[in-house]
Amino acid sequence: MRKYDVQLDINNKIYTLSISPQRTLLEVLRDDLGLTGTKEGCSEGECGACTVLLDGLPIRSCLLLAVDVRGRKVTTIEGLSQGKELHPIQKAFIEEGAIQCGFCTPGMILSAKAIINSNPFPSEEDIRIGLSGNLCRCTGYVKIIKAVKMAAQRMRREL
Amino acid sequence: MLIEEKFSIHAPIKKVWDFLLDAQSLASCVPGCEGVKVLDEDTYLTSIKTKVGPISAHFKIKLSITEKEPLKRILTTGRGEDSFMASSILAKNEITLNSLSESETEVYYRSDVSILGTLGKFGEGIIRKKAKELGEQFVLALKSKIEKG
Amino acid sequence: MKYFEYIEPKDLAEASQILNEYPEAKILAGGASLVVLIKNNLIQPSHLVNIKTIPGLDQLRWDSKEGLKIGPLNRHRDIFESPLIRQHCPILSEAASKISSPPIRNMGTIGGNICHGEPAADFPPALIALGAKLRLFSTKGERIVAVEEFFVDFYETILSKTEILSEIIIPPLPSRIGGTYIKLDKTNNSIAIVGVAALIGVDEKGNCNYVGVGLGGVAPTPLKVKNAGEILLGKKVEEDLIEKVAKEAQLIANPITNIYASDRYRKEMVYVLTKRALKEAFSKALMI
Amino acid sequence: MNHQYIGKSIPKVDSNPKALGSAIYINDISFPNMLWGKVLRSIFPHAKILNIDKSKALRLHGVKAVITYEDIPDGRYGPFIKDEPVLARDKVRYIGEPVAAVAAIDKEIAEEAIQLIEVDYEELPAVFDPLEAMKTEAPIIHEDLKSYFCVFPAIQDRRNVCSHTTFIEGDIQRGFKESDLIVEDTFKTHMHHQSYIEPSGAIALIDPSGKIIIYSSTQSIFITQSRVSESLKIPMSKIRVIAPNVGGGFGGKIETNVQPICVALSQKTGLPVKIVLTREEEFSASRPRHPCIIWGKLGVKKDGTFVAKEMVNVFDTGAYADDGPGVAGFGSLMARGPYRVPHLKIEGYCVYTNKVKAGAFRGFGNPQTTFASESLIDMAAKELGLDPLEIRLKNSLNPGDLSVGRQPIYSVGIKECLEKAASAIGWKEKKEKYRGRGIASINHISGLLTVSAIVRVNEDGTISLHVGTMDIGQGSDTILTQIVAEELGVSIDDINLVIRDTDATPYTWATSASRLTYTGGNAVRLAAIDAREQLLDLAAKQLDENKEDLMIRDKRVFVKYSPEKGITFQQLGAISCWVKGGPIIGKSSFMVEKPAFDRSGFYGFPFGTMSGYIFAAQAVEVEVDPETGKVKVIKGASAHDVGHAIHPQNVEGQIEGGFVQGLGYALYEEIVFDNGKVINPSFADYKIPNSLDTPPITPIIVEAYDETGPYGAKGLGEPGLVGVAPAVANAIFDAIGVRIKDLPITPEKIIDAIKGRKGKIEWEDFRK
Repeated sequence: MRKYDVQLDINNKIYTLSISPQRTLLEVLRDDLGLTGTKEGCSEGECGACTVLLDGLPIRSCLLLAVDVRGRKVTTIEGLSQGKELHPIQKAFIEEGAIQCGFCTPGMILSAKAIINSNPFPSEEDIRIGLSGNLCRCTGYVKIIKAVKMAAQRMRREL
Repeated sequence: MLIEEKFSIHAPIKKVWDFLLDAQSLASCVPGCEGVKVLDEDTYLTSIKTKVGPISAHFKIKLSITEKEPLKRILTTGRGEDSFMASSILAKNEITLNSLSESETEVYYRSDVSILGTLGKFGEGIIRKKAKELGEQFVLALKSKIEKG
Repeated sequence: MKYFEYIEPKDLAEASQILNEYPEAKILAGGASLVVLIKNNLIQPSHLVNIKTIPGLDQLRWDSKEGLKIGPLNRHRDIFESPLIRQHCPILSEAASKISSPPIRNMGTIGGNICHGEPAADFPPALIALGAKLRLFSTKGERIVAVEEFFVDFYETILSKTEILSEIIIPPLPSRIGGTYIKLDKTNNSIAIVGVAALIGVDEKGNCNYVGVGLGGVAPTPLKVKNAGEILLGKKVEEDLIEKVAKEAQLIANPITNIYASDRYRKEMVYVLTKRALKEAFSKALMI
Repeated sequence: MNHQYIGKSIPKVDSNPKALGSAIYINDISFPNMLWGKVLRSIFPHAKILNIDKSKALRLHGVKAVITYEDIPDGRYGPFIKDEPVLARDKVRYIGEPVAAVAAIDKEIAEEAIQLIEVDYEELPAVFDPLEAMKTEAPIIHEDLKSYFCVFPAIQDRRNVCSHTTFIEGDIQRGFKESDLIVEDTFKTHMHHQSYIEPSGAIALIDPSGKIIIYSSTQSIFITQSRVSESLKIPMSKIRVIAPNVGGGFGGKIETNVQPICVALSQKTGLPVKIVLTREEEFSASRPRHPCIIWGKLGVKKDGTFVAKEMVNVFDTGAYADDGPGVAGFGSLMARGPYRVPHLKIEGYCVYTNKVKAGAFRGFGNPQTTFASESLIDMAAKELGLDPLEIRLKNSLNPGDLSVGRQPIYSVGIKECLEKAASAIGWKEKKEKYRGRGIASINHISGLLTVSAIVRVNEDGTISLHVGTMDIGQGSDTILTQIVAEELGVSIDDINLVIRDTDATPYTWATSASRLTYTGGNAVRLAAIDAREQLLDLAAKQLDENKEDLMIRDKRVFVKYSPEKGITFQQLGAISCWVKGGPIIGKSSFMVEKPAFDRSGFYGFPFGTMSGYIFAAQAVEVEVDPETGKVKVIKGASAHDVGHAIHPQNVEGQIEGGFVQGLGYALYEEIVFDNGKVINPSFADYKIPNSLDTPPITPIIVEAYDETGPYGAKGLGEPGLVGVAPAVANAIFDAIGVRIKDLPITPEKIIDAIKGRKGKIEWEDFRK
């Protein structure tokens, strides 16, 4: 049972770990590093609760082997708000009432960040496509889409 | 999941019936079957290896004859599992014979198969297709064995 | 998941050699389909061979003679966004946009999508319509096969134990050509109940000089409508000819019944969608 | 009257940690030396248990305990009928039923261990269809049904029927004689799963004093406490239930699933034991919505006036009763709808079958019967050539009309809901080809059973609200905090919420029946008023003023005509703790009791009194592709009479979430069985709508002030979903003239209907 010494760059912090190859990034984040903001809803790559950013792109951390991160930067929800100050997307989710049970929220916020990074003027269609990998059962997505629009405007310093 | 097949064999009904009761010969018609151990007159142990794409399953099966009407009908239940893959199989099979003529017997076989656990989850439609293929191969083997033998 | 060895080969030869040495080894590309199978205990590989460490497998090059050369490690996202693909075979970009959701499109690769062998996968119909070829590498040598010959059965391809898909080649197409990939699915971008990709090329006189139709989800493997050419090539594209090709597609379809739809419904829909795809492809060709 | 907090959409009190990802859910909790549990589940729908051999499992390294029915008391539990064991005893009744459980040092070993447990089964004949199960030759699923303890006088008058509820008003035969037109048909709804994104789970441990502590993802810490108590025969004084954040429930987490097993394993090992269900276990062995077969008959006058309605609703409750009797009873009570119907005979059967047990899911039977009754209304309107909107407006309840059970209802905004929902989707506008509009109007309740609350004034004048209600995302924590802040004139931040802990909060029933704004709001408001009066009494003494002349604002009591004379809460808090009067504790215990039902026409109804009637209308425009049968939902509108919106933004969230969950019920979602086995237990094959599947939705708030509710407010948790399926079915009929009567409405069923052929799955009309 061989373990692999791996350096993981998570939220701009380097962690040197010795990991068994069958362990997913999700397991390492939650069980080894205590970053429980990334959630497990189905462990089959369907629900999106495990979404993290890999070099800025949303991926399923429950389907990615930790050893396969290989030097790419991982951003989890904990890495979004440096210290206390809420990220504009987090603020918008709170103000627009886009949070109900909150279980899909971390994954949803990271997908939103990727949408805005790739296109500062996202249309409603762009937002819907960008969020289509994050299942939410409580909100019906309406206020989440509104929050992403609001956050995009804020991040463009228009509001 | 229901699999049904109706076919005729150029052989008298008595010969077909005796063949069905002879466990070893019957097992030789089942594709992927690796021999039979007779526990008692009505129960047999066998194991079947099948492959669905990259997935290979290896079922240890206990087959018991639940009803016998000589020269007419035979009902069996097969129950088994592939512990390696936490899947289990349950098959209720019914074979009915009716003699069309001295040298021609019509065989109707019907089996209700349900597979539980991970293999079952793989895709019911695909397993139905695979089971149908296994059924067809069984029929061909049965026909040729009886007609030649 | 159960333990497996993890290997990062430096080139295709080493990867193929490992496959040769360990019969239960599997190739790891994006991992979107493979890891789900492992997690569900459907397969228990002894080794995972991560080919993402092999340089050059994610390239995308255009060569006016041989056409487009696509590395198997191009992710669905890369295919969707590539200017080269949008210019030379936009139908592939359209197919990529209909696969699952952004996170899967950021992980899954075109090579993985093809080699997984899912009959309702989104790339194969488009690749069949494009007349694509696949380069298969192994230590025993290389071979090139037409994409429609690559598939054998449900989740089964002609890849030998030691072969690796090393390149997807899309031959150059006539200039005036239109295409579309229509996917009938339950909810947006879920697995195709029926998928039809159609390409039609027309010459200056308006006669058909290219036709390619690929079907997904209606047989144990993706299908090519082989005699679409006989029906359309060299002729004016008329409604009745399009219906003939659609009838042909319905004829060769041999669908299963599952929780998404019955075989009867798929058989009917493959006719409807093939007709629509050909019509849309033709109208796009006329616009060029 | 201008309120400071009521009616304002303040930021929700629990949003920050959720946005930061620091909110804790059950799977985020672990303890030192904690073991992982795993349940061995039956692979047979109906079989005797001959023998269970644990030896191999026990020998596996890392396994600490393996338990079966022999290791636990023979306790049975269930909300209405105590028929369910923690682990199967004599026989198994559905595929997935817990048979044994293992505790091991990690997940992988636990999963390996359960496969080493060998169970000898003797298969019994099984029945999967409720109509078959009611026939005399059907196998009996609960031989000793009559011996089970029932919390209500259950009528069990047919085979495998565990509850039969009937409502009779007027004279049904005369009603149909007086009708000019009668429409009659059979409808069928399917099994539908809550699909909350957080899988259920629990951790049990035993503290040094021997008290059992259960951490559990639940919609009711007190129901969890009582089920564990009655099943394992442990006094409630020895059980403490604590709930972290819950990732959605929608009814699926009201009753227990793994909590008793965790406790039993923890008792056996003396160590904390954690079990979290896999998504596959959620889809194949939790508590989805009851499938239902409905026969309905509606009698109307030529001008559209409803005269008589007769319905028989056969609910398939699966292997155990669970909430079945309640669903069959309540679904039938709601089947009349928000209309005057003088002659009524509605029956609800709750029938056992050898399938996974069905439980509570948003609507609690109402979505099933409403799908049939709102479809029948459109069928009648078509025959009479009436506009479906007009026929509904004509028969809608007016303030003062009576409910089923003759309760007068004064807060009835249903007409406004219908008009506003219809106009929001352009009801009267010209329609494009293959497009159609449909509407459905529904009633529901939000007053049920009890909530109790304590409001304490702390020594520094800040406030602690102790209440046992569970906020699973619907916003009750925020709304109840707004009420206390409004009554006591303090800020939201001044209120310390003491929640989610049976040792720290007074009893409450459950987050269920859309009731926490109405029932919970009333309780919390009364407790706050009690505390306020004590504060005013103490202030009156301190200021030597008449209590009537005193007012409160910004945590300060002052004299009305000379505001500079006053005393702060901080002073009053200190005085009450140190000087005189004693700590100020406001309390309340609110039970919904009046107005009582006139139960003369009720037979076998498993509930006490209900109130807080709420109404809604859902309208939808669809486009149907005639060649593929695919339905595209163009736009939707959902208007709700909530009495008075305490937090408008939160109300909209419930409306939008309910609507999309309703679309899933109508078009996409279905648990599919093969011989009692669930064959699509994953989000890959059980599709819930994603952001690309949802149309623009217009939420509309209608406010018919309800005197009996806090600040006139009523609930709306469930109605958001109830009318969507019939509205979609009616819109599809309007678009292409085919009436689909069995859910979900798939493209294939539409094509089969267009081609006039029987669907692939046949089921016969069971009235014959």
